[in-house]
Amino acid sequence: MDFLDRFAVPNPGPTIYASMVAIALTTIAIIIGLTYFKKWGYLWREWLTTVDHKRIGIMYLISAILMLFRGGVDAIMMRAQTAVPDNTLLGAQEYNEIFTTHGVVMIIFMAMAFIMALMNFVIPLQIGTRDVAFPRLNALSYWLYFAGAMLFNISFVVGGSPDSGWSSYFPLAGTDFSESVGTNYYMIALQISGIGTLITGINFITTILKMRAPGMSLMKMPMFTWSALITNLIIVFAFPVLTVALAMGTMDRLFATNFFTTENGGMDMLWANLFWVWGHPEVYILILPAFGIYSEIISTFARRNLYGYKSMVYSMIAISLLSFLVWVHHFFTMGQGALVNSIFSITTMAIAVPTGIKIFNWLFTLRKGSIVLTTPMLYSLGFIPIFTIGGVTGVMLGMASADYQYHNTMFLVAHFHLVIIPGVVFAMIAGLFYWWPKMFGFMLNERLGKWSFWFIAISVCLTFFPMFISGLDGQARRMYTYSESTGFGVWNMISFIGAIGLAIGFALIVYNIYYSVRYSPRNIPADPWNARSLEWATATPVPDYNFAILPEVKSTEAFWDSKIYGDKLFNKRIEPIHMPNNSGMPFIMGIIFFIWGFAFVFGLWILLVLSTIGIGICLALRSYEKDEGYYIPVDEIERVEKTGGKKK
Amino acid sequence: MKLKTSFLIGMFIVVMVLTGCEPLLVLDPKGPQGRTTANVIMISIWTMAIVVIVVFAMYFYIVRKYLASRQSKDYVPPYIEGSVKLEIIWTAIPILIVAFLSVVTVISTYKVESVPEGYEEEPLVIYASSSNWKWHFSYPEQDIETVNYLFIPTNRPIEFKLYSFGPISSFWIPQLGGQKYAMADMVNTLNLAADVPGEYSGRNANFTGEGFAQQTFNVTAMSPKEFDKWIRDIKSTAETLTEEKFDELLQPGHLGQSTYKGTHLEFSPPPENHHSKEPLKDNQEEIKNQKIIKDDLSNDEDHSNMKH
Amino acid sequence: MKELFPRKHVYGFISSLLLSIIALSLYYFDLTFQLSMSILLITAFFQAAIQLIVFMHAGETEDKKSIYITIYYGVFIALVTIFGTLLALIWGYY
Amino acid sequence: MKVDKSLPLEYGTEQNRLNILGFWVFIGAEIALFGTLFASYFTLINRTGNGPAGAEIFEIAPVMIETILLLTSSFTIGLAIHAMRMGKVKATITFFIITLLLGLGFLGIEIYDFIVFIHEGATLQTSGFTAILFLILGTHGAHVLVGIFWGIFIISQLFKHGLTPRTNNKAFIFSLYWHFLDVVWIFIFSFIFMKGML
Repeated sequence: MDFLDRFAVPNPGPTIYASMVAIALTTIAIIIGLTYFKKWGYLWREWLTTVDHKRIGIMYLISAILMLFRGGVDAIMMRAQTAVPDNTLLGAQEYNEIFTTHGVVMIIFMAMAFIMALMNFVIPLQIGTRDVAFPRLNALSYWLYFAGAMLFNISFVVGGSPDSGWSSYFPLAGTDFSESVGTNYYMIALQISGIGTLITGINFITTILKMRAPGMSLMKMPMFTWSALITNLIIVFAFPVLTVALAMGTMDRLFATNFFTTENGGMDMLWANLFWVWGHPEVYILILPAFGIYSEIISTFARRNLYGYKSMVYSMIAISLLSFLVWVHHFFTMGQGALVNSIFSITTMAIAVPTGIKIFNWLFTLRKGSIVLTTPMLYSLGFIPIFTIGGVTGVMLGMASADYQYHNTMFLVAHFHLVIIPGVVFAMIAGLFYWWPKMFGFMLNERLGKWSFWFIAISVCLTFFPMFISGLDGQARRMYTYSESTGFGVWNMISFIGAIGLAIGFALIVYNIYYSVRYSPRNIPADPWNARSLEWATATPVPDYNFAILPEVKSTEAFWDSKIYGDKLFNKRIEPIHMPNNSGMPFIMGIIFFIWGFAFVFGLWILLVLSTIGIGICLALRSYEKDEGYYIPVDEIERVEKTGGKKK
Repeated sequence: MKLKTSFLIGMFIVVMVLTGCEPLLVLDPKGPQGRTTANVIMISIWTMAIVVIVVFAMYFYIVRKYLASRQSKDYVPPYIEGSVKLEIIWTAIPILIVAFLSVVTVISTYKVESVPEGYEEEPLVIYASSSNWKWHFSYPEQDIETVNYLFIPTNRPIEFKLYSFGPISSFWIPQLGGQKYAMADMVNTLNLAADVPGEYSGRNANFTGEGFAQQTFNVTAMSPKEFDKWIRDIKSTAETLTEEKFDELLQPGHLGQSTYKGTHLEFSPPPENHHSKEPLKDNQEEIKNQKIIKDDLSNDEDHSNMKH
Repeated sequence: MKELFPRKHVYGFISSLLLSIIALSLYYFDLTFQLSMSILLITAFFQAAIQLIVFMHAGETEDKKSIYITIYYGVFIALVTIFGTLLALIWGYY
Repeated sequence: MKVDKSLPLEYGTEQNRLNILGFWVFIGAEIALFGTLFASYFTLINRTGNGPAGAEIFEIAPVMIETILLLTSSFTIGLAIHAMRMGKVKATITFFIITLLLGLGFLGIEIYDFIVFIHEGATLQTSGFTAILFLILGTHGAHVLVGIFWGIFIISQLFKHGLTPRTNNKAFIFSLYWHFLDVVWIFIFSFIFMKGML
């Protein structure tokens, strides 16, 4: 029994038992469902072994939405706990676990996955190619992400959740102050999904640099592709930093090294430093694709070309470089003195300049346009004002002397939520509505979509504006409760009400998906929004090979020009198309990585060695495997093209 | 437009609250450093308010005017590449704003990092150390120590020496000035001063685990005369802080306020001088020796604990 | 024309050996710390350049630009990380 | 598979060209990885706690041998690629084997070095400095170890299939990896060992 004791949750409560039951029931339901409907083979052939970027994108999307609800439930519980003074709904320990997992899940497993979903689905279509550069690695990326996400999520019911904040500052996250395996989960799960993200980065850079349609020079790429290229560049250079930091943290916790300890020459500040060397670029990894999405949507629904294309590109490049020069602003208060803080204040505020350029370019894209208020456009229009408020408070936070007062307060919490929610979450929802017809062949309901927008937009303001005030009134973040005399009660109550509104908004989106699956008409055209870029030039649903003939591009808006000026996109003849074979290897590696991570978390060394060997064997098998893919013959392509993309 | 109204109401509330319906702690400073920061904050709020107003005005004007529903059916939006002139304008103006704020930031950062201006007197040194989840305040000059409360004289600069017996904590008295981290392997210096007598709240602002929410302390600023009287009272009434007592205080948990004669600095010296870049050999030796002594002491502690 | 004798490689190898010997010889000379560090920096970056250009053929394809941008970006990030970290964690405290 | 005859075999197919560019991007990521390790090393360099400092444990002889072994192996893998481009399978395989043997020699001396460190009281757990020292050397050593396994796979495939676009591509990418490890070692040698011993 001693062996099993380690898997017990140290602070079990009703929420944990409830989730144990829920997880067990869901698993059983899924297994029974798959068996009853005889879908195991379908699941394996069409999804688990797929290397198709579109399907991988959809799997990312489903995971991201699941994680959104995990993180969202955490958020509601936090707001409920702090809604009134001296609340006892949650204990301190529970609250600490919840805000930690909320942060990690939302950033790493929700927002990142959502971005990956849209990038995976859209980028190859947008640059007019048939797949990414390394389709199998792409599948591996997804399964590594999924293994990391699952590993992180089981911490809730096996062994205990991490509880030292999403930034996991040492020595609090060290073994002296965090004895449970929670922080091990954090270190290992982030490591595994981080490797997946890094591989995606390499994959997409290569794809975008080498596989664009003929004629599409870099300066003729759609803006979302540009943003994806730069995002992946940041990923490739920022994630190794996280890898190193997590490796050190893991060694500190499991091998008793002294990287971040407070004795024997360890340096706790080094963790904070390395975490934010990665952490700040990470913010831009999240926001830049969102900027790309807004550029696409705003120009589509303003029925105009994107204003200032070149300055949009240059400003993103500037942001990508500056994003690596500002990280110290996350710990201005660590004592490094006025000179260092002044330097990093200035670099921080400098980011406002390229960001401002983008805002004005969007405004001028709207100007002289003909604005159609569809759901994706509403989200994009809602983004501009709310993000502006989030952004200007960012400049305020960048001022070191003032930051000494904002740091670690609800003011900061308000700022980054007002940047990330309109910046990233709105973009993801907008992108979801916008590309949904391309993904699934029907539209999401517009009426429900607009309702969800108004709920979310108003509730975001309601939830986070009061935090500016309570922050300036001295409410520190991460406090599980506060006394009545502080006077924070009213502001937190407003936040709680806003949080309920947000929950309703997100529930409406889910209801919308359900409703549209059932009732939405299926006979939609391939280009339902009258859009401008190449992903709309192919049939809906998109055939496996994306384009029967690779398009030829002459301008930044090749598809639009083909509609308006009659430029011909597809000039060549249909030839047999080379496709990669499906492979179970990425999925199997994902499972082995999950076991590897689990063994690492609990220090099960034999299992760890075995799974490491397993990973090595997988890599060796891959090296020896001779897989040349297959060709789709011309007559089959022609048959598919005639039926408008529908398979068989 | 719902959006517009909700924003206007939101902005209205923010502005109303900030401008003083009810003073927020950070904007109601009681000392020179806090006043500097509050001024910086107000400068930045007003500057940013201008930016927000300009962007919002343009935004609402453009969105209203160019809605498809307000235009004729055959309106075809023109193709416009961009305008170098306009783009230069909206690059240059933000640069100017950022430059202005940078100057404000640099000046004020140096200001709050040093002894407050116009305070000529020798600063009162107080060692503020955090442990889970308490604050210990040692007054080496007066040779007394308090737990979870702080008495300071007004109109005299206070030099806080911050360090921690556990996780990274952040020492923060919103009405007197900004915060700074207290960490286990080094000592940070924070210069504050109070010029208005009164009671202020202080807390640890950096998450330190389970008891973090209640890791607060009270600050009472009083005239130097009263302060001296308080010191004398304590000297005559408080018990002496022994090493055993201090170890007891360090145990994780919450404590009320308490006062002692003597400080813990003698038997548990603060982690100073850990940051020398290239410590000279003798210096290193010295540190090593100190460590050995410390280790011996901690061994002794272990023995004494076992006796208990 | 392809030639049998790998002249470029041999030159590269000899020069990298020479650079290593220069770096190693610093151990036996009693130069100032600054001077030694400058020599080390120069020899190290020259060696890296030799590997990149002579051995790794960084510039032989149409992707030359992408490759160099990646490397420069990586070096930029590495230097920023190193000096920024030292600035924030060591030099800032004086 | 379309093979473009005008280019060396390793660039012969579209997928090959993608692989090579992708690997260059990966090397970019590796630069950031080692950059971070160096940043941490320089930060922790004086944080020796109760353990020894670098100057007390570094020895010049093993470092010198390691440097020469790795430099030579970088040269021989270059020769392997040269031979490969001339279509000489046997020479390619021979140079590959020499490279891996040199790599093994390097690893052997590095392990010896580690044992010496531990004997002198510098274990992984001793101090912040020794932890980062072992981490940075260990990361590089682990890369060499992975390289040796990888190299063995490639040699066996060269035996089996000879010089094809596929095997050449793998061999070329391996050579990039190996040269890069040499570059990293040069920095470790210069800024950890030489700087520490000055």
